[in-house]
Amino acid sequence: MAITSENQEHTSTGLSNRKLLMWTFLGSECLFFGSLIATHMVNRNEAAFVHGLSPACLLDIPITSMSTFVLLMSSVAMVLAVAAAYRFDVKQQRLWLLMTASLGIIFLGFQAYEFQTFVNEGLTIGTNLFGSTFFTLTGFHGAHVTLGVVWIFIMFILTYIKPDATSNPLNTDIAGLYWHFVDIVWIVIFTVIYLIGSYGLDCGHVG
Amino acid sequence: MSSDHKNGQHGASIPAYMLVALILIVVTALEVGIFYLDVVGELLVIIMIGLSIMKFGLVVGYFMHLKFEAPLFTYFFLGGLLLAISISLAFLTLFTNFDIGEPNVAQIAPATPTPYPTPTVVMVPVESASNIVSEGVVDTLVGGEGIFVGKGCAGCHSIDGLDGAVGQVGPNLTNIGTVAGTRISGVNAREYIENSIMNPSDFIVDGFAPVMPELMGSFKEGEFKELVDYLESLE
Amino acid sequence: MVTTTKGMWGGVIAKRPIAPTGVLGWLFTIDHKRIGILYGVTAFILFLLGGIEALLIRLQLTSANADIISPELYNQLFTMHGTTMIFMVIMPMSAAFFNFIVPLMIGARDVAFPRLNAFSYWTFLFGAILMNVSFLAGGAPAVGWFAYSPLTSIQFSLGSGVDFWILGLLVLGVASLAAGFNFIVTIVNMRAPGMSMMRLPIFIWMTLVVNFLIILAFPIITVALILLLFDRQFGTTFFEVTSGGDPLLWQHLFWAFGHPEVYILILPAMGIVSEVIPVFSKKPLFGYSTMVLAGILIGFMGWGVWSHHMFTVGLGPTANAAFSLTTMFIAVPTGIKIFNWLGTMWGGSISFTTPMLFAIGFIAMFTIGGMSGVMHAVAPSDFQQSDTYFVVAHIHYVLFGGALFGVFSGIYYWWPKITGKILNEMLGKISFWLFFIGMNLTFFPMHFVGLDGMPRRIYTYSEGMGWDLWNAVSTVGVFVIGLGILVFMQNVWYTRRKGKQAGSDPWDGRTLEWSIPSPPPEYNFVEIPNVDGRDAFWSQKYFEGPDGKPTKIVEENAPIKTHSDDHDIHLPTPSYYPVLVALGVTLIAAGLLSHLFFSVTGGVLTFVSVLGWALEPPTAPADDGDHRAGAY
Amino acid sequence: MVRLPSFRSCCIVSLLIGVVLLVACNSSSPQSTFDAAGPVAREQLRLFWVIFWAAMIVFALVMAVLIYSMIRFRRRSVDDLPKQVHGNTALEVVWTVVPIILLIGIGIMTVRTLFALDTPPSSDPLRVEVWAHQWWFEAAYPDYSITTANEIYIPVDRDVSVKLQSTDVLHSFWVPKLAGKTDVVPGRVNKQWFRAEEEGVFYGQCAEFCGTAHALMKFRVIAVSEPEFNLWLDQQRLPVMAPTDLAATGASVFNAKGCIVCHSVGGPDSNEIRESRNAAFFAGQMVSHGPNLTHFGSRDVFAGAILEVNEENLKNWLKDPEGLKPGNRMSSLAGAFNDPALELTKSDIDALVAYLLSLE
Repeated sequence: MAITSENQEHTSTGLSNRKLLMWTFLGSECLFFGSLIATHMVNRNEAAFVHGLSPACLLDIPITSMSTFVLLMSSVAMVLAVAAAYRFDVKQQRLWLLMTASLGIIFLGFQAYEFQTFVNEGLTIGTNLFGSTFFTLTGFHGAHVTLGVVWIFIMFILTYIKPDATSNPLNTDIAGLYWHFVDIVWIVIFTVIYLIGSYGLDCGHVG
Repeated sequence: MSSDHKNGQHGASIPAYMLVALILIVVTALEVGIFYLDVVGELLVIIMIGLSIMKFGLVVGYFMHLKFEAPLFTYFFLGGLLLAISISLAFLTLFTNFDIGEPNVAQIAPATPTPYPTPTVVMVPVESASNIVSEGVVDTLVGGEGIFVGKGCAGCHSIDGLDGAVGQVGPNLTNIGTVAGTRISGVNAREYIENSIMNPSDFIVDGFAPVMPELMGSFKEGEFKELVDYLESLE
Repeated sequence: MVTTTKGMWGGVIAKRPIAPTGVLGWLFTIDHKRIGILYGVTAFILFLLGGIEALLIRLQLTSANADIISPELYNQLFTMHGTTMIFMVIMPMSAAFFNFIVPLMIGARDVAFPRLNAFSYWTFLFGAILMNVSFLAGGAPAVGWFAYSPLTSIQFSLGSGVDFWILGLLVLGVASLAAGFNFIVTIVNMRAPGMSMMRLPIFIWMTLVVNFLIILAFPIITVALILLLFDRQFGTTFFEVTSGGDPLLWQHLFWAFGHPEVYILILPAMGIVSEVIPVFSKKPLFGYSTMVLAGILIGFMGWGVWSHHMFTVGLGPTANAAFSLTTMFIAVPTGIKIFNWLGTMWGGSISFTTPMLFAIGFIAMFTIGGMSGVMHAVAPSDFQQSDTYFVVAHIHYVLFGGALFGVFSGIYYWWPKITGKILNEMLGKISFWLFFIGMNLTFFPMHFVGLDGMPRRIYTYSEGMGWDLWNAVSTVGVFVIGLGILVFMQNVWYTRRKGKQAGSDPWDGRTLEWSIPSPPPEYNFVEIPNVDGRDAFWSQKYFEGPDGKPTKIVEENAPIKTHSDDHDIHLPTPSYYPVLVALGVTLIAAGLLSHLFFSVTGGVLTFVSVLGWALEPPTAPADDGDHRAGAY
Repeated sequence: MVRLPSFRSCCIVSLLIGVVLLVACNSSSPQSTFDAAGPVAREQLRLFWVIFWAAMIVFALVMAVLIYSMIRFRRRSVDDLPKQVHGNTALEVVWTVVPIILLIGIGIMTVRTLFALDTPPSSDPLRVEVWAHQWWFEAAYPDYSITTANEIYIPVDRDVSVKLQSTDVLHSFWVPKLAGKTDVVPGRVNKQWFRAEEEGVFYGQCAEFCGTAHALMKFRVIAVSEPEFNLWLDQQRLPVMAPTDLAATGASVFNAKGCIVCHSVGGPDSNEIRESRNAAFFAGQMVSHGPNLTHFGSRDVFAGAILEVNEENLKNWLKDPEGLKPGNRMSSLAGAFNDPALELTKSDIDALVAYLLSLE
């Protein structure tokens, strides 16, 4: 989404247009990820795991727990950045924005590592249905994280070079909403794919 | 800039955020612990969903300030969320519970491909009619040549000097006995010929369509060997 | 890097277009009225294109064993006809009205995000072009407008037609989504003081519901299209049976979007009709609250019925029964709407102007479409009707007799407001009757051939099937419709040259858009009006006595304020960025079809333009020059 | 202006005339849904009529009120300002509740019919397996080891249970006079049942768009008496006779030009063959084969039931299959139509036709 900067002095509900837009957008995004997750769930049949590559033997829960932890921490950093922005504490705001973006990059690093491991094990996006749904779903989540990292990083830079554009706390607030949303999508993905997804499956012996 | 943010106090306090963060970490740890200890059995799914809803709610409510904001935001977001959940559940139900009788055949498909016995020359039910083609038409040809023409190979492959063997669908086999040995290093001519009849789709020569039928089911005793002998002799 | 780039486009390369004129004025406009006109004109051109496709289809079907167009072309034509009419005609026609009318009706100077609005339009235009380029690039898609898998897989649809379809729809989806967010925020947040939700004109309510449906339904089709694209291009197997995928997943995803989409198409027309009927009956809308509730209910229930498009795929009796029942009960709020329109007319003082004729035609035709809809809802009966011309008849009664009649009602109704001149009534009535007769001639016989066993989407049929007569009649009918369109275009041409000036309030309207000059000034309202009830403008003109009879308030008759005091109105300034981002997004898609170079270029263009957009203030500072006084 | 309503009512009247025509016009159509020849189609038709008349009553009511309002409440003078009625709660409740009651009635009938028609009443129906291909239907009788194409023989007055499978894209199996359609979905096994209560030839057609030649994917269900059906079964199980004379030449052409790659002539496919073909399909092997031609000469129609089996049609077909059925697999895949070296000469075609017609 574009970082729109239309500001209305007065609205019927007293709520900010941009914030309302962001929440509506997030409601819409629920359907986007909902459909992807539904696709993953309906394909959780044995045919999804042909060629012996099943989630049970591929998913690495400890590593993913780490990356989940990192993403949760980035959310905490983001919340502190927003709080700093509302206090007009630019130094704190910069610190926590940078922290958020960095933690996001670390999360993406985990994801890249995971993808690489899967490919080495022989699971690509075309190997079987599990590969198809896994890479598509987590890939689109990763794309959202990437977009968020870019957004937040640009905001971090702008605090130096164009302070008037970032002095409005609402800008940070809205970026934060997006970032937290990406986080809660991961909470769902972590549960549905990782914790529940491999439940009841043997490693690699199907069909 | 908007009037509703003028007062600065927005959402919870810093200590409250820290408390939420702590709870989130503990819950995640709890999830992983439950996953590995494997003590809850069937309840796992329900517990996991419950815990993740809790995390979800904490992030949305505190980090995204929904708890402190105008209810309109909640309605808009929750509307999308509930709709997404309902549709996902409907999908799950439709794909699992409402199959009538017969299972999805895709699910019972064998993991390894079974050879596809072509309908072409297989004559299972009518014993008396066996091999009418080769008997009735090409009775002048015997042995490997007879099998080659009788099985319809000649429809696709040409062999110079063999009547009827003019097909252009597959490669010319006039010198197959020589050529076959050169195609894959470490595979001699006989192995190559045998394998390419057994698994035609694995041995498609560049520029030809993968249309050669599987014939193994149709050979009578000795016919396969006879055919391979014949082809190998074409040097 | 960011610093230098920003410096460059901030100041050097592109000075902000403060008051562009001519073509550039339209290219960089962010005025909701201009964007509305752009939407309408573009959609009308695409309507002609879709109409020509329909004409060719009908010509081929005139008689048995006809050989006018090849089966390959026929299959492309009906696919593109459906896709065009749904995504590139009816939706943008509605969007044209959303754009032009919504801010006027709620007493706002513009939509909430004017630049996002411009972005929506350009994305829609580029998406429509991308989709139609497929005709020139080796063949349009030939898979039907709902593109059932696995016919769309690379194995069965070799050319790039399906890829054009996927990417075109994705781009169009971006346009619809952006517009959807914009209008929701506009309606919720930009209302004039005093205009509470329950005082909103019913058209605004329907717009709100439609845009909620858009933002909630389009993500689903987006996912479906992405999965299909991945299947075709990156070797995934979502819909590949041979690798455990399931083609039914496509159908479920498509119709989970597709059924709400049906209401996205029809609800705006219902909203227009709900505005037109009260005005020409001189009565307020009957049962306003139930109309609102019924609209919301239709929008809500529309989510629970999608599998009625799939009764024959073998879901089993339980699922079929469930979806039969949910579908039937949508007839209840729909019926409420029809009865309330009748209630509005009852006891009124009805004048049969062209917009009113279209509105009444809408009621009659939509009722027929609704009736056949209930027949489809009954699954056992639908087993015979599904995928036949009976369904084709149904969809056209709903979308032509319904949605398009509503749209034309709106065109005739708001034309004076949009252009300042009133469309010729005589030509208007001729075109209405040609539409009405042509439409019934074309589509009513389709009920017969459908029940006589003619499947849809067949390019030929043999003699002796009993379908010849009615197919010939249908083809005659389509020419009558074509004549109606020509008369409409003649009317537009005539009105442009010789039409009479409309004045601000030619119909004695009830809503706020009639309180300002026609065409409206760029800032719409000199003073944002204060609203103290429903039918905000009517109540300024009429005083309702204790017996319910209105009395005209003399001297207060819609005073048109002079333009002298508009100097303090600050409007958002035109911008380059919306059209650039739209171009970038389309390039990304076009690159996937041709060469990745274009995708990368598009990506960079999008990124840079979004950044520029974000850093650009909505309104250029006043010292950049005087803001456009009048001329722009 | 005043004349408009009467013009409109003319239109309405013509619509009603149309409805009468709807009832009257259908008997000549071989795929008419109004001419049910079995219990399934009849039940579906019965339900259709119930809703049809319910809808007609509601429609007539709406139209009556509409037209009455248009005439009675037309504007008579510019100053004619009516009473501003904003609504009527009682009335609105009535027109909400009455449709609900009506729909509950229809809903109950719908659900009952759905479950009643789900399975055949007979415990021993004739089993037929139908495989849909682009663009023809293959029919097999698993209990009799018979394979045929484009036509399905059934005994009259016996339940027929059809198992529907597809080897490529979606199709839909539809014999309007016997039963509503059921889609044929690759990856799924769908079922349908019907019973013919009279002898005759019932036309069927694929109803789900399936590609270029979708319009030409037809088939026939031929209901015959029990003895006749048994005769047909016996005949289909006859061993293949060696061809003679011209037909023998045709047989050699059949082999030499590669027809045999896709068409079986050695006997009907056994259940094992079909099952392994099924398994191979789901294992990802591209299956491209044509109709089993073992008893081709005994069939009435071919090429997706668009042509009668006779010498002239066969010759035309072999000369130019693409012209008769655009897009068909044979003209795009078979060597005889793509490879100059395998091109069929006129004498080849004569011989092939003789051979094909000899396969009885």
